[in-house]
Amino acid sequence: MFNTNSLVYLIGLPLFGATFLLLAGRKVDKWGHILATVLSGSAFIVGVDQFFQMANRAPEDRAITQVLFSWINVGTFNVDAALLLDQLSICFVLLITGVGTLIHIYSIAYMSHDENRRRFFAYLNLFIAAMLLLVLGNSYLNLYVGWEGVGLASYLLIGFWNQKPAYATASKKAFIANRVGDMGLSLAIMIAFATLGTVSFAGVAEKSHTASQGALTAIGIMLLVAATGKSAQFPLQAWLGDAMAGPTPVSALIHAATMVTAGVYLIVRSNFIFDAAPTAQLLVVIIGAITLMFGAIIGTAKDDIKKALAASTMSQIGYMVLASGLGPVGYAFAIMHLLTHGFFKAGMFLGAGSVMHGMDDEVNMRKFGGIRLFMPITFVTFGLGYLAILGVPPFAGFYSKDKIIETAFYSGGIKGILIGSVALLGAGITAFYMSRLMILTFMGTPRYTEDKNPHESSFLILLPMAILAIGSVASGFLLSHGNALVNWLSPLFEMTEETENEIMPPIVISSLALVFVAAGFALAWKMYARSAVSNTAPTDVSIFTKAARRDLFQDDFNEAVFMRPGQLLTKTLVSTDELLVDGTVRGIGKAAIGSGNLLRTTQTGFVRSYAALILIGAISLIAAIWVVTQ
Amino acid sequence: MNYLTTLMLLPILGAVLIALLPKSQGLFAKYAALVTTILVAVLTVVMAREFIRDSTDLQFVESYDWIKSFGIKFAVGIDGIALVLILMSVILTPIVILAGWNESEGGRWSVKTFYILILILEAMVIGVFAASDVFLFYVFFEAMLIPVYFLIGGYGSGARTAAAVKFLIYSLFGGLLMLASIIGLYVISGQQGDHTFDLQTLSTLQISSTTQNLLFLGFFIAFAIKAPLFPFHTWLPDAAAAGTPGTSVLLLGILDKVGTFGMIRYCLTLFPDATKTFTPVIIVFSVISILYGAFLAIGARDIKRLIAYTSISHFGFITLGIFAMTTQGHSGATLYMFNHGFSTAALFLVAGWMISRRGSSTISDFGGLQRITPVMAWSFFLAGMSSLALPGLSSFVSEFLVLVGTYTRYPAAAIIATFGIVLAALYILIPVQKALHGPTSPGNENLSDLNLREKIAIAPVMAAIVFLGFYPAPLLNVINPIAQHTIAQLGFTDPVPTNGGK
Amino acid sequence: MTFTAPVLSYQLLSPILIVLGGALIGVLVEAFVSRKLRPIAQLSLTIGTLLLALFQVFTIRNSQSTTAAMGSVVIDGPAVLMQASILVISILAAFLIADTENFVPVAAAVPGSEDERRAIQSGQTLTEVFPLTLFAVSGMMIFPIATDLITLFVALEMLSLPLYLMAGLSRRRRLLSQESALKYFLLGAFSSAFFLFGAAYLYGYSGSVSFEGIRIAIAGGSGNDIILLIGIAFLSVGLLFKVGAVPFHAWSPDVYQGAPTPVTAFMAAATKVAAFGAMLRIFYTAFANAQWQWRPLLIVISIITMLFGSLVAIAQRDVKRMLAYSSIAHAGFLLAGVIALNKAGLEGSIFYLFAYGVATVGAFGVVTLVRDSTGEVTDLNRWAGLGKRSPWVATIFAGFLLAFAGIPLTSGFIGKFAIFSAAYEGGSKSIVIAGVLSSAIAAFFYIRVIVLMFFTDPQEDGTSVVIPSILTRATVVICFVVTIALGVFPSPLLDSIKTLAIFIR
Amino acid sequence: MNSANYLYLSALLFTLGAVGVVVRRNAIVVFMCIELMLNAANLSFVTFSRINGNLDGQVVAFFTMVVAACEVVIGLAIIVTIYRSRRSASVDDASLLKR
Repeated sequence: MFNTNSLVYLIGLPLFGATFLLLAGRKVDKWGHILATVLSGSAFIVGVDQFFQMANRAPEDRAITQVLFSWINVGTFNVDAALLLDQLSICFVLLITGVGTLIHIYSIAYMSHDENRRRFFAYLNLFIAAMLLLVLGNSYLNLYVGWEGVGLASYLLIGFWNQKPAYATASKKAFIANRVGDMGLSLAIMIAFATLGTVSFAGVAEKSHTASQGALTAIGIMLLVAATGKSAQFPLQAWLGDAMAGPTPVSALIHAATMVTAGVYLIVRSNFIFDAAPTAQLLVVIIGAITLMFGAIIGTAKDDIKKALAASTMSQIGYMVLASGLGPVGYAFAIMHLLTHGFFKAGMFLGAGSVMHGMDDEVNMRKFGGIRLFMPITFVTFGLGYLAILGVPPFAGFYSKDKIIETAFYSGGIKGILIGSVALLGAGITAFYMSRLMILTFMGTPRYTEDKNPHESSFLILLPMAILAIGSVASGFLLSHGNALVNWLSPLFEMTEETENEIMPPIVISSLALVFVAAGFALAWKMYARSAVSNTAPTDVSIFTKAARRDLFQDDFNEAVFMRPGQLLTKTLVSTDELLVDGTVRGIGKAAIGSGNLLRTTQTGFVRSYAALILIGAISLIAAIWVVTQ
Repeated sequence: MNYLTTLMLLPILGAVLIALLPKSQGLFAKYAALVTTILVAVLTVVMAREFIRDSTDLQFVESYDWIKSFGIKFAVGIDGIALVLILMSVILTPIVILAGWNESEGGRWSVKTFYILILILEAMVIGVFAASDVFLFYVFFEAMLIPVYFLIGGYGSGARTAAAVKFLIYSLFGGLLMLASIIGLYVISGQQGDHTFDLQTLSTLQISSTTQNLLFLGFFIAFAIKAPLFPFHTWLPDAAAAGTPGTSVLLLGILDKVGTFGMIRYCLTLFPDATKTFTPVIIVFSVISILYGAFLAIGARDIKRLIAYTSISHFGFITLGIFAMTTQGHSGATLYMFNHGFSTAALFLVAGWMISRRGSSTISDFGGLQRITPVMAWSFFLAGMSSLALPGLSSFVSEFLVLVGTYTRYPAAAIIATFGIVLAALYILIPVQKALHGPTSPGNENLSDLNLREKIAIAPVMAAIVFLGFYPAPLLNVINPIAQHTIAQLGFTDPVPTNGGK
Repeated sequence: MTFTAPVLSYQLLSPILIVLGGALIGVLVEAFVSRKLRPIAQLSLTIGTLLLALFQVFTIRNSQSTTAAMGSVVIDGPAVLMQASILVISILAAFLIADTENFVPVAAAVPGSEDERRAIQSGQTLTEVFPLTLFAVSGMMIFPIATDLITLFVALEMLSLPLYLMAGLSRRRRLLSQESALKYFLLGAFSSAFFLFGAAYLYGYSGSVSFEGIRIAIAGGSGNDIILLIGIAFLSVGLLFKVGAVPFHAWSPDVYQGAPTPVTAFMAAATKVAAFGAMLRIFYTAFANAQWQWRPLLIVISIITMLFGSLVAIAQRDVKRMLAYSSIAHAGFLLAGVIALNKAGLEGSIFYLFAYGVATVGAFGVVTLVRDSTGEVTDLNRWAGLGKRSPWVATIFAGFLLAFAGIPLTSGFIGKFAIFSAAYEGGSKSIVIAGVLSSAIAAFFYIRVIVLMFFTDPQEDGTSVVIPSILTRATVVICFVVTIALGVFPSPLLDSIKTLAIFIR
Repeated sequence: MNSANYLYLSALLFTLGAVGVVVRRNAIVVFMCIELMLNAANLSFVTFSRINGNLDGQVVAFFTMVVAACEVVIGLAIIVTIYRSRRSASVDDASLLKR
């Protein structure tokens, strides 16, 4: 049905949708969203077809590349517009188109009351297209296009309701933070070209052995910077929380399931660089570890349900980044967690959306409570996702997260123990804040005001949630059954048979993890189920809570270190330009006029002074000549 | 067929025709000007199709004696770079006329005068890019100023007179420095053979290094003022803010390119050694311009000034690319000139429409336009995106080429310059947020959206921006050969992959 | 050089003789022709004479002779070119002078006195100005071709004395006019005293009054250098005074302003040609071998002159004064041609002199047109908005200003280029730098005037542009056309200059 | 007698004249000073003619006298008109044109 150049359709269909919907204008408001959904769906079908074709091929020739045209060709800098579909990218293709389509469906109902629904779907399609380009590009430069494309889409979607100044600011913040990351990416590409003379994945992979340690480390670090920007990793994490300004489906798709995981993709895709640059790899691990704690801690204090989920996303991606820093063994697990997380986090976001829908867009969990009675389905689906993220066997999270913790411990030495325990602790905290969220929202007694009447959402909203819930239950098992995913991906990585230094058997680790999770749950239960919860955030709280509520002062830090000095610098330069640079020019002009006025005073009007002038002139001529001749 | 002279004569004829019209025939003058410029554009495209891509020497060469006793010839001929720039100019001019359909009214003088000036300017611009005789180039370079001067001073707004004078004085000063250098060249050519201004001949002169440096400076400062490069830029914001949007497009989009074009065509060709001497300094100033312009743009309150400052930053990139002395940098820089022409045109035209509707050019006076005038807002947004070099839009290709090309030779400069892309995001998104987003601020409620004429005017620009973003090959194929040639002439070869010194 | 048969070749001298004759007839006309007919008679006489002389010059254009007047004048290419330029400029200026509006009816009458009023009422007009012009022209024609000190001195006085008088003939602002006459006369006489004294010392040094003799003496190097140098210095004072170089410039602004505008036009343009003609000949032939002594000095003077003229011009509020200072600046540029001391320098100077002269006449011609009830308006501020009132006049004036500023496609640019490239070739780069700088400064005030005319709204103060008389209009238009033509197609003139411009000894 | 002395004399007279022009106010006197300078020049011409032993210098002297005479005519005419309209022959009064 499709041949290889159907790779173009993958991107082409949603891209067409976006362009068409944007250009067509209000005329197509009636059916625009349907078109968008259909296009995204068909992209998914193409993806599935590709998957089966690929599965039927021998592992070594599963990857297919399709050159569209020569994009930039200057001297030795030759970049084709080419697509690469291999075991790694197919995973993403399926995730993006699959979850994407579900969220299209969800949005049809969710955005039904919004007058700009057409534009919303146009953006969604634009995002799908850009994201697919990101994962399908066969060179860093092609990836870069998708990379900024998704940034653009996320900017547009976060700012979808930009008539609210705060939202507009949030979108801008996201774009800027991403741009900082992009800087890293472009620098990485420049270094790669300058040192290796190529920017295609294949080319770099092949040449990476010839390159010096330093160069590779530099590239690696720059790629990491890029990843931190896109995946909201420390220190560029600040934008993600505000990004929740966007409509909930957006948060589900872009800021939970797909875009924010692009950083992980980039690192895994660049495995050949990181494998050869231990320093960079170590940095990856550290960043991941920091972020997973960072997110987890913030998560414990958020009352805004979406922000809580966002914090959790941050932390979960921390897990993935950490894993991807653990070398060949880690990559697969990172991807696995990425996929499972895609299911359950998206599911939970949609659930949150459904709740908000039922509570006329209330987001403060303290104003929820006991909603399970009114929204059973939402409750169940959300609950499954909840169990998954906690890592309760046999739900999805259990397989993926445990593997990561395991690998962390096994990565050896102090480092292993350190990051292992961080991951472990993270799991505990995750359990705490997720239970807190669960309890505050669905359990206990209602705390919302009378005028609200919680009600279950419509079918179109529930369907995607249900499907994702199934994913949150099953995906983990399926992916890890007989190391399915690991074997699937292994041809891409140089599996080094590293010494399994089992400081403790896997079973111990798993049970340890469960203990931590249980502890976290217990604490949450004690704090929020056993004791009454006020519907306003208590102010008499520990400094830690305050810090967590303020996102560990991330914004304050950025303001103090970047914004204010930046504004100051701008002001200074503006005045410098006015006074110094332009001033000099004007000064010269004034000087000329002034000297003119001064000199014209020699023109006294008296004949005798003129005569004197002539006389002096004559005398000085004589004098001068005399000097010259002497 | 003598394409180039025809191209120059056509606008002149149009100008004469319009001049013969009675004052009352304003509308007819507009159509006449539009038709003429479109004809010129078409003819240029026809010429471009005959252009032989892979040859690096001048094509469509014509040469007539002009002032024999000084060895001055009316000699024209174009290489890939000139072709691209002429294309840009002749395509933008009709768009400007169409977009600024009513700019010509309410000036100091009649409507037809406006179009006479525009047409004369177009002829001069074609001449300045096509000239292959240094003296002829200089004549166009200077004469070009006069129409612009009257366009700004006669049809502009605000402190138009002061701005016009500032522009003229600045440029004249630069021009005179260049004249001194040209005289120097002329005399030296006389000492080493017949007096001549033929570019090729002059480039073979043996010039002592000190003289060469001085002559180089004469040319370079003139071009740096035109381009404009920090610290010679302060005329630009005033002029751009005072001129009509159309004038400003011609000014930033086309005229300023003469500066960067001159650097390639004259500074590099005539003074290879001096070029090498000064390259480090120029690199530094380019980088400064990039960041400096960006910061000023961030700090700007007036939307026209903002765009002007962004251009300063962009010209920093262009000079950086030129003096990086790599194929990528060179091609990138040339492509950048073309793309900058279009993205700035888009930005300025839309800004002009916003201003004329709102009656103010202060960014903070706008607000929530996206809801009232979606098409206009979108056009502005897209133009802005291309100005911040969003991948997939034309300016990305050029900007990235410049950066890559620079990195291979001057890593430090490239790294610093890269900060420019973050600043770019700021200086575009800040006005976007203030003007397009947020609640509809008072005074904007009933602004009208773009009408058909304006849509027709902006559509090709947008199309070009997007198309060339995905498929720049048509231009690059024309630019690459000459770029490689120039680099080779200067005795440079692209750095080979270093493997990081392993 | 050998003196052969002591004869005058009238053919070669005919242009001068014609002009002189015309002048004398003019005197007779003054005496005998009726008052009614006088103006037209004088005008036609003058124009006729000048045209005839011009024709004669044309006929002798290729002849060369050092013996035309027993070695006291030389006829060669430069001579022909200078005389031709002077004649052309004089014709144009004569058209302006023909507009007797500008002249006092009775020069002798006391300003504001009864008989002046009567004179005006009786509608009598002053016509002496025509013979005076012709006398001055004849002096100017001899000045650049003189080859001995006597002729040089006589010619100098011949061209000066009539001008002294003409400066005082303005109908309005009589006091200023007379004052300018007085200043011009006293300072002129003062400087010519220096000139003469210098001449005496040159004679003393060389034992000959002929340039050739002086040249040989200098080449021989015998004799007392100090005497020679005093000679050169003082002679130069006289010449530099005439061209208005700093510090001998002081007279020009006052005289330019006070004199009747047509006269100003005439002397600004024609005198410069004559004076520089003489200067070029002397310094290129007689003093050439002493260049190491005088060149540095002239370089300094030239630079000072350029900068001074340009700077002070910025500060002027009166059109005529501004033009005066700009002419000082141009004197500086022209000196560069003298300093160049090569063929290119000579060619450039001749071209520049002609181009500048034409543009100057045109510019002052425009000045005569801008008037109010009390006569010419020279206050710059009242020129505001001229572009609105009468776009054509404003455009033409702008054209002249751009030519002065040396913008391409005007004659001024070609001139500047020619002169500066010659100077550069002559090895004085400093001049080129200074020239470029002062040109930038100069541009500043030319542009200011253009701004005033075009970008400033007129205030209603009765300033208006009179419909020019056919002659004035002709002058202005011709000058404008020539100015542009020389900017676009200078080749014909440049080529003929190239072939002709060789000093013969 | 050493003819150089005549030169010194003429130089002295010239200087006197020049200084006179600068210091005296009355137009007539100023003019006379100029005449003095001219004649100083004449003196040196004659002297040089003596030294050089040819007559050119003396010829010049005659010419100078004639020219000087013409100058007197013109000069007095101008000075008289000025005097009539201003009732003063002081050159300092004629200073309306300045700057």
